[in-house]
Amino acid sequence: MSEQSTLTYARVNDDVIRMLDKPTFKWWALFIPTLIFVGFGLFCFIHQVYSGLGVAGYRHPIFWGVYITDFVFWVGIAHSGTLISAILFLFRANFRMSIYRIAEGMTVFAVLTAGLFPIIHLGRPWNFYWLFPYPNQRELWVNFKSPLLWDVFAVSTYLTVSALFFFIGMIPDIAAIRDRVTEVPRKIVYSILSLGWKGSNWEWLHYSRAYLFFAAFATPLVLSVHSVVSWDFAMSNLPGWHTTIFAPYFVAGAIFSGLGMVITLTVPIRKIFHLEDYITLDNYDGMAKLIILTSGIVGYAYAIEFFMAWYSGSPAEWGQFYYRATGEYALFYWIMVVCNVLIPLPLWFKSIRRNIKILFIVSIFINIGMWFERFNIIVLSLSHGFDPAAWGIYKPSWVELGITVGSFAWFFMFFLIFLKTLPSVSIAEMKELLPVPRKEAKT
Amino acid sequence: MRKGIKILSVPVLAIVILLGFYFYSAESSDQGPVQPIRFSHKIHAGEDQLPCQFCHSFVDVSPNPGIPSVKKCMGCHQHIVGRDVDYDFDGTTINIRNEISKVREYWANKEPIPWTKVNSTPGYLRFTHKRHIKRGFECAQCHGDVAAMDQVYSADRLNMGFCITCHTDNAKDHEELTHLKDCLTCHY
Amino acid sequence: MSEDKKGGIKRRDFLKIIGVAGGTAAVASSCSEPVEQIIPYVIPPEGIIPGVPNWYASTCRECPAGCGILVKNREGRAIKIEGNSKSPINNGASCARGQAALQGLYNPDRIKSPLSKNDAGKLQPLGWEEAEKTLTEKIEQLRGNGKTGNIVFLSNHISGTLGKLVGEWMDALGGKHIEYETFAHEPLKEANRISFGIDKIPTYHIDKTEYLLSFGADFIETWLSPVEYTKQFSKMHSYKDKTIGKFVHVEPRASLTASSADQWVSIKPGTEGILALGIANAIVQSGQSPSGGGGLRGLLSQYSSGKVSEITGVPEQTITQIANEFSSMQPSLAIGGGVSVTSTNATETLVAINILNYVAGNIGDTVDFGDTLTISNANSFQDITSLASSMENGEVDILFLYDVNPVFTLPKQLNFKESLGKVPFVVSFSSFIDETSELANIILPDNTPIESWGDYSPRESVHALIQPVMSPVFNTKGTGDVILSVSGQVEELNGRFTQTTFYDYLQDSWKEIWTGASGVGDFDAFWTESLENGGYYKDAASKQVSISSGVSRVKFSEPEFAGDGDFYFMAYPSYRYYDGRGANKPWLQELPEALSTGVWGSWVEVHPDTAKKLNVEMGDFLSLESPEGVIETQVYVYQGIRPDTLSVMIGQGHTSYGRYAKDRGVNPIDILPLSTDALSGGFAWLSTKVKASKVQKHEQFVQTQYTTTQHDRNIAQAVALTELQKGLHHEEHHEPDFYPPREYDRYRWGMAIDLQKCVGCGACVTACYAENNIAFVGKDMVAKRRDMAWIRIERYFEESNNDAGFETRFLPMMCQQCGNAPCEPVCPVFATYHNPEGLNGMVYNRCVGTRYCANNCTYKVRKFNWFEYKWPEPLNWQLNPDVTVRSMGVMEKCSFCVQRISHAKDLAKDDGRDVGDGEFKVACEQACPAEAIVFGNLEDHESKASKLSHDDRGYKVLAEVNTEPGITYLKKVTQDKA
Amino acid sequence: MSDKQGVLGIFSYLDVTIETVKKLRDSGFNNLRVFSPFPTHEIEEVMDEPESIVRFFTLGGAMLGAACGVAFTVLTSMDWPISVSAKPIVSLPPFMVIIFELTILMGALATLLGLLINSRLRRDTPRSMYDTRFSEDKFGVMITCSKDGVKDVEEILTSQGAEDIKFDGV
Repeated sequence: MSEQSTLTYARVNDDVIRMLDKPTFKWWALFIPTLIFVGFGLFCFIHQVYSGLGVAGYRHPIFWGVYITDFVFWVGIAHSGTLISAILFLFRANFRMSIYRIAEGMTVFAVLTAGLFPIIHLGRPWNFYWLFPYPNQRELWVNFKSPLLWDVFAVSTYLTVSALFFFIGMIPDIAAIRDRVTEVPRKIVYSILSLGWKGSNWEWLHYSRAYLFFAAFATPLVLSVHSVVSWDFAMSNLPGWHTTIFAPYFVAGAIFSGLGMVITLTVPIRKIFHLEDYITLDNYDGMAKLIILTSGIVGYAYAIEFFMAWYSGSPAEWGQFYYRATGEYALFYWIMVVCNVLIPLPLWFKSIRRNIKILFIVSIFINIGMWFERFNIIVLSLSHGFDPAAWGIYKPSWVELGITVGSFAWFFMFFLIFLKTLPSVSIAEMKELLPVPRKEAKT
Repeated sequence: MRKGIKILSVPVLAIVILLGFYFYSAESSDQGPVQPIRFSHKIHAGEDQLPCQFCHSFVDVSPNPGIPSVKKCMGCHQHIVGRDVDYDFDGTTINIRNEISKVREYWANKEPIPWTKVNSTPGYLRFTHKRHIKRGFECAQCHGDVAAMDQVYSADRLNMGFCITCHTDNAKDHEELTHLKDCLTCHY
Repeated sequence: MSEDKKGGIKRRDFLKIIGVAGGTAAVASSCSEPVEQIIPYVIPPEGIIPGVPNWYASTCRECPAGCGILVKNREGRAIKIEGNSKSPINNGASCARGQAALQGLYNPDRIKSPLSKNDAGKLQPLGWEEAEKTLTEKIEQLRGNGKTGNIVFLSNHISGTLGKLVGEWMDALGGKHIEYETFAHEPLKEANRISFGIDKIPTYHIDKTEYLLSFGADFIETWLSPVEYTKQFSKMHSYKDKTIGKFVHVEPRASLTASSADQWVSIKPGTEGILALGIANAIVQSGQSPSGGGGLRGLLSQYSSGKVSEITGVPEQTITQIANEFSSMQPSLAIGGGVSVTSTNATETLVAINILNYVAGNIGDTVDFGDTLTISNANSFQDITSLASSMENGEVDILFLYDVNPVFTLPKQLNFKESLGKVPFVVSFSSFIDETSELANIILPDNTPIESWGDYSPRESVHALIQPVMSPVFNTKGTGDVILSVSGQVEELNGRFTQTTFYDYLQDSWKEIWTGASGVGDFDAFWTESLENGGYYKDAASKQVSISSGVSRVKFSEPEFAGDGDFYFMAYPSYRYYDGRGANKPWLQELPEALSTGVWGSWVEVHPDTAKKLNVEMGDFLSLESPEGVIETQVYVYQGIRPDTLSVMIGQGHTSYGRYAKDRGVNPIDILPLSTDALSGGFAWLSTKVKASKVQKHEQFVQTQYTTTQHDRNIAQAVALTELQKGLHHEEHHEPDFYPPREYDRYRWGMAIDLQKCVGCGACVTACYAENNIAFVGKDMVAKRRDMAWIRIERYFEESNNDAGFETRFLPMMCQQCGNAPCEPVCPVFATYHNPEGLNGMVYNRCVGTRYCANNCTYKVRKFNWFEYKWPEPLNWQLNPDVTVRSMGVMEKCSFCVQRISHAKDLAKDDGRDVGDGEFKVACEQACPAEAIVFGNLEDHESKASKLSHDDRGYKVLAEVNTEPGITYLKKVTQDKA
Repeated sequence: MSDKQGVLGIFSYLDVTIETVKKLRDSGFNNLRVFSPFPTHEIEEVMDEPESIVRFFTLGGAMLGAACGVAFTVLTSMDWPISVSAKPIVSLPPFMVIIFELTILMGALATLLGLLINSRLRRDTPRSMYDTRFSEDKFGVMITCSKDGVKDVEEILTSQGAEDIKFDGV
C-alpha cells in the first residue's frame, strides 16, 4: 500500500482523533437542518397519528406505499455496512479496513431509521407492542407464521447484533480517544465506553475471537434479514410479489444500494477530513467492482421477472409486468432500470472506477434507482392485482414525503453526531495495515 | 458519586416495576361511584333477600340484564316509605326515608334515574347475559357478592383474561373449548 | 306490535328514553372508558326487552310501488328495514332506496320543528300550537273573505286514508286536492283506454312469461314496481330445468335494465312504437299470430320490416328474429312506458305495444287488468299545468304542499317557482327544506312513515298499513293529525270530523275495508292481523279485456323534438334517487351507479365515437344546450348509448334539500321543454335535442371501478345455454396440497351467488351498509378509492358478437371467506383468522393496522378505516348495536353477518338444536330482489346453498390461487345469437 | 499489599518486545502481560495463552437460542391454537425463521457476555500500570513478580532498551 507509506501509528491516532475536534461552522450548518427536518418529520407523524393514516396517500388497493418503500430502502442501505465489516472481514479483504467503520455506522443508523417505518405505517401505532410476544392477561400470543413477525425478529436481532458489532469493534479505538482527550466530561464518557480497555494480550486474545464470531454471526444474519424483508412480499400471492427469486434479488439489491450509499457518504468525508491516505482509490476500486457484480445480479433479476411472468402463462402475472413497463408508473420503472443497470455499466472501465467524481455521481443515481426499485415492487404490484375491478393509482401525500425527508435527516443527524463523537476510521485495524515497527528488518 | 447513583438506581427501578405491576394487577377499587340515589344492594339483595332477577328481569332472555324502571321501584316503594333512620352507607351516613323519597320524586316528575354504570364492557365486545345465565352461572361469579355491598362496585377486573380463564375452565369438551375460545364468539 | 291500539303513539313516546344498557354498545372501541350512564325507563314499554329487537310491519313510501317492510327496532330506535315477505308486492325483498329510508328518518337536515317565514323572509322555528293557530287564522280569514275555493292541496300520490282525509278536508273547505307524481305514467293509462277501454295501469306477470320484450320499461330501476318486477324477472330469467327465459330490451340507451337483457336493441329515440308494429306485422305475416291479426292486418301491413328498419335503425333481421321468438316462445310479453322513453308519441307507442301483445295473444295472460295500480288515479299533468297557471293568475290563496317538490321536478318553462311566489300563503308539510318548501310561508313538518300511522294502497288488491316504529326523532307531527287538529279549530269545520287523532280516523277508515273484506268477526282481530301482516291483501280476480277497434284510428307518428341540436337528450330516472327525493341520503349517494360505478354526482353518458367527435374524455365537462337552457356536466364515456343520443340522470342538481344533495351534479329537467305526449297530455321526457360542446374543465370522474374489462382474469364467467344443455364436464382434479384440507364440525358457512340472477341493482350493498354500520365517506374519499363498502358490484363489459357488441356482467364481490385465506397467515397479531365454522374472522380490537391482509387479499375486499368516521347526529341513531363501530386504523370486511349467525345459534341453543337451513338470512341475501344470493351451511348437504355450490354452473373466482373460497358463483347464462 | 510487585517496560518496537518477553520467560518470569495498540499473531504466539473460551459461550448461546426459538414458537402456538389459512397449528417452516434469528441473537449476546467475562475488562491490571501510549504506538510488557525479582526484571528491561520503566505502587 504505497499511499500509506507516510503514515505512522501516531499519525493514525492524530488524524482520526482530530476528526473529533470541536464542530466547525460547516458541521453545524449541516447538523441544524437535519434537526429541522427531523422535527418536520415528527410533526408529520404526529399529524398522521392524530388524524388517521388517511392523511397519507394510501388508498384501496395500495395499502403499502412510501413508508414500506423507505423501510426496505433503509434496511437495504444497512446491508452493505455489515457486508463490508463482516463478510469482507471473513474473506480478509484488506480494502475494507479504512471504510468499515463508516459503513458500520451507516448500518446501525440505517437500521435505526428503517425500524421506525413499520411503526409509522401502522394504522394504530400506539398498539405497536402487540407485535412483540409478551405475556399478557389476554393470554394471546403473536402469529409466528406472519412474515411481519419474522421482520420484527429479524430487524430487532439485526439492530442488536450490528450495534454490538459496531460497538465492540470500536472499544480499542475509544480507549485510544480516552487516552487523548483531556476535558473531563468527555474523558468520563469515553472511559465508560472503553470499558477500561488497555490493549493487553489477554484482552486482544478474547477480543479477536469474539470479533470473529460476531463477524461469523453477522454474515448469515445479514443475508437472512433481507431475505426476510423480501419474504414480506414473496410470501404473499400477489402477482409481482409472489416469486422465488426475491431473497437473493433483494440481498443483491441491498448490497448494491448499500455500496452506493457508502460511496455517497465517504467521498465527502474523505475530502473534508483529508482522509485520502486512509480511504484510497484502491478501496473505491474494490467497491466499484462489487457494484458491477451486484448491478449485474439486479439487472438479471429484472429480466428474469419478465421472463417468468411471460412463461407462467398467468394473465395476472404477465399483466403486472406489462403494466410496470408500460402503465401509469412506467417512468418510475425506467428510472429504476436506467439507474441500476445502465448507469453502473461504465464502471467496467478501470479508469472510471478510480475517478472519484464519476463514482460519486453514479452512487447517487444508484441510491435513487434503488429507492424506485422498492417503490415499483411495492406500489405497482399492489395497484395492479388479480381483480381489475380493484385497480388503483397511488400518489404519496406531503405527509409521506415529509416523513421520508425526515427519515433522511434522522439518518444524517445520527451520522453527523457519529462523525464528531466516535472514530470514523478504525485506529487499531489501520495499524494492522501499516508495517510493524521493528528495530531490525525482519528476514 | 457515581457509585451513589448506581446504588440508588436499583431500588428506584424496583419500586417503579413493583408499582407498575401493582397497578397492572391490582383488583379494581372497592369504591363504587356515587349514585344519584344511595341505593343499597346490601339491604335489597342481602337483608331483604330479593333475588337478582326480581329487578334485573331480562337477564335470562336478553344480552342485557335490564335496569329496573322507576315504575318497578315504585311497585314496592309506593308502600314502603322506609324507616326514618340513619344508615351507614359505606361510611356515609344517610337517611333511608330521605333516599326513598328521591325515588318517589323521580316518579312524580316522570324522570328516569341517571344511574352511573359500574360494570361496563368495551364497545367491541358482544357479551350476552342470557347464555351465561342459561348455562347456570351465578351472578356472583362475575359480579361478586353484591348482597354484601352497599354501593355496588366492580368486583373483578372484567377483562379478557377474566373471561378466557373462565371459558377455559368450564369447557365441557374440546369442541366446546374451541368454540369458547373462538374470537368471533365475543368480538364482531 | 299487536296489543293496545289507542296507546300506540303514547306507548312509544317512552321509547324516547333510550340508551338502556347495551344501547351504548355501539360506541367506538376506544381505550379510555368515560363515565357511562344507564338510563332506565320510567315506565317500561310492554313487549320491549332491552337488547332484544322487535320487528314492526309497515309500508315503504320511497316510491309509489308501496312495498311491505319490516322495521327492526332496538331499544326504541329503528335500525334496519327489511322487505316483508308477507307483502304480495315485494315478497320480502327490498331495494336500495327502501333500505335507505332510515337515512330519511335520521337525516341531519330534517326540519326539526315547525317553521314560519318572518318578515325578513327567513324561516324561524315556532311551536306547534302557534303554527296551527297561524294556519287556522289564515283559513278563517279566507273563509271570511268568501274565497273558499281558492285552496289547493298538492300532494304526491297518497292513495290511502290520508288521501281520503285530505279529500274530505278540501271538500269541506271548498278546495281542491291534486295528486302529483313526477312519474305518473299517463301515456300507459291513456294507451290502455284507447286499446282496451280501461283507463288504468295493469299489473304484469313477468314471472309467467318465457319471453319478455321491453320497450324502454326500466322495471329493474323505477318502472311501476321495481322490486316486484325484478323478483318476477329473476324467476323468469333464471336457469332452471335446462332453460332460461329470454329478455330483449329496446331502448336508445343500455340502461341497468337493458344490462340484464339477453339482447339490447339500440333504437332511434321515440320510434319504439313503429318497431312494435313492425314486429307485430312480421308475426302476422308469418302466420304465427293466434288471432291472425284480426282487424289490424291492414294497419300492420304498412309496417314492413324494411320500412320499420329504416325508421328505427333496427336491422331487419333483428325484427324478424324478435317476431319469431315473440310468437314462438309463449307465453310472451311486451311492456313499455319507461319514463326515459316517454316522448311526444308515447301513447301511440304504448298502443302499438298493446297491439303487439294482442297479436301474440298475451292480453289476459301476462297483462292483468284485474288488479290495477292506484297510481292510475293520480292527477294528470294537465291538472298541474292549469294549477300553475291559476297560481300565476292569483287564483290560489292557500297552497298546501305535501311530499312533493314541484319546483325541482317540473320543467322550468312552467314557471312553477315564480307562480308559487304569487300564492299568498304556502303551507308545506315537507320534512326537508327543499327547492319548494324553502318558498313556503310556513312549514309543518310531517312525521316520516316510520314515525307515523297511515296506510297506502298501491293497487286495488293491497291495503298496506303504515305504523309508527318509533317516536318522532324531531318535533314533528303527522299531517293527518295536523289536519284534524286545525279542523277542530276552524269554527265552521267544527264537528266535520269526529275523530281527534289521525289514528282514530285511520281505524274508522279501515272499518270500511274490514266490512268490504268480510265484515264478520271482530274488527280488533282484523286490525291486529293486518298490522302483523303489514296490511290487508285481497285476491284479485283476473279480468278479461279485448282490444278495442279504436286502435286502428290511432295515427302512429314519429316523435317531435324541440331544438335543432345534434343529439337526442334523454333524462332518465335514477334508481338511486328516483325523482330526486333520494339525493340527500348518503347511502344512495355513495352507492355506485351500476353501469358507470360513479358516485356522488351526475354525468352525461356519451358514446365513445361521439366523445371522439366532441373531443372529450372521461371527466371532461360538456355543455348541453337545449332551447330551454344549458347544463354543464361531466362526461362518462359509455358504449351503451347511441352515438346520436346523450343522457343525464334525474335526481341530482338540487340547489337546496340538505348537505348531501345541495350543489351536487345537475338537474336535466332544467333543460327539458314543456312538451307533452300528444294523446295523453302527460309530460314528454324525451322531447328535446341538445347541442353539445366541450367546456374547458376537467375533474376526476369519481368511480369505484376504473376498468371495464376483465383483462382475461375470468372473474365474472358465463356459459352458453347450448353448452349448458349439453352438459358441462366437471373437471374434478385436485392439485396436491402441502397441508391436509381443513375439516369442519357442524357448520361451514358459505354462499352461492347466481350471476344469471344478479341485476346489479345495489340493494345488497345498501342493506350491508345498514346492517353493518359501514361508514359513508363522501366524494373526495371515494375519489381516493376509500369507500368502505363491504360489497362491491363489479361490472364488466365483455366483448360479444351480439348487436350491441358487448355484454354486461355484474358480480357482487365481497369477502370470499376463504378456506385457505391468504389474509390470515400474514397478520402478525391474529386479528384475522379462520374460525371453526369457516368464517374468516376479523377482530377489530386486535387489529394494529399493518394492512398486510388487504395487500394479500386475492379479491381485494378488505377496507381500511383511514380516519375515524363520524355519523352526524342523528344518523348515528341508526347504528346496529350488535355490530362494532370500527375505529380509526383498523381493517374491516364482510363478516357474513356474523351477528346474525350468532343470534341464530343463540336461539337454536335455547332449543338445544342446530341452526337449520333458511332459519335466518344475511343482510344482502335478505334484501336481494333477484334472489341471486343464497347463504347457508355447506356442511349440511341438504341446504340450498350447499346444493347450489355443487351446481354445474358453479365456480370459484380466481380458483387458480387455491384460496378455497366459501362463496360459489354460478355462471351467467348467455343465449346464442339467433 | 501483597509481596507482589508489578514492573512495566515500554518499547517502541514489536520485535524487541517479543524478544524481551522471551528473555523474561527464560529468566523464569512467567506472569507476563503484553500491551499493544493492535492485535498481532506474533504476540499471541509468544504468549502462548490457552485458546479463548469465548467460543463455548458462543456455542452455548446459539444452542440455547435455537432451543428457545423452538420452545417459544411451538408452545405459544399450542397455548391458544388459532388456525390460519388451513396451516397446521405447529408448522415448522415458518418457525425456522424465528428459530434462526433467536439463534443468532442469543449467540451474539452470549459472545458479548463471554468477551466481557473472559477479558476481564477494567480489572485486568491496575490503572497505574497502564500507559496511554499503548493505544497509540508503544508496546508494553508488564511483569508481576515477587519483590525480590524486581531488580532482575529491571535489568532485563533496561538491557532490552526499554524506553521507560514503571513500578507498581511507586
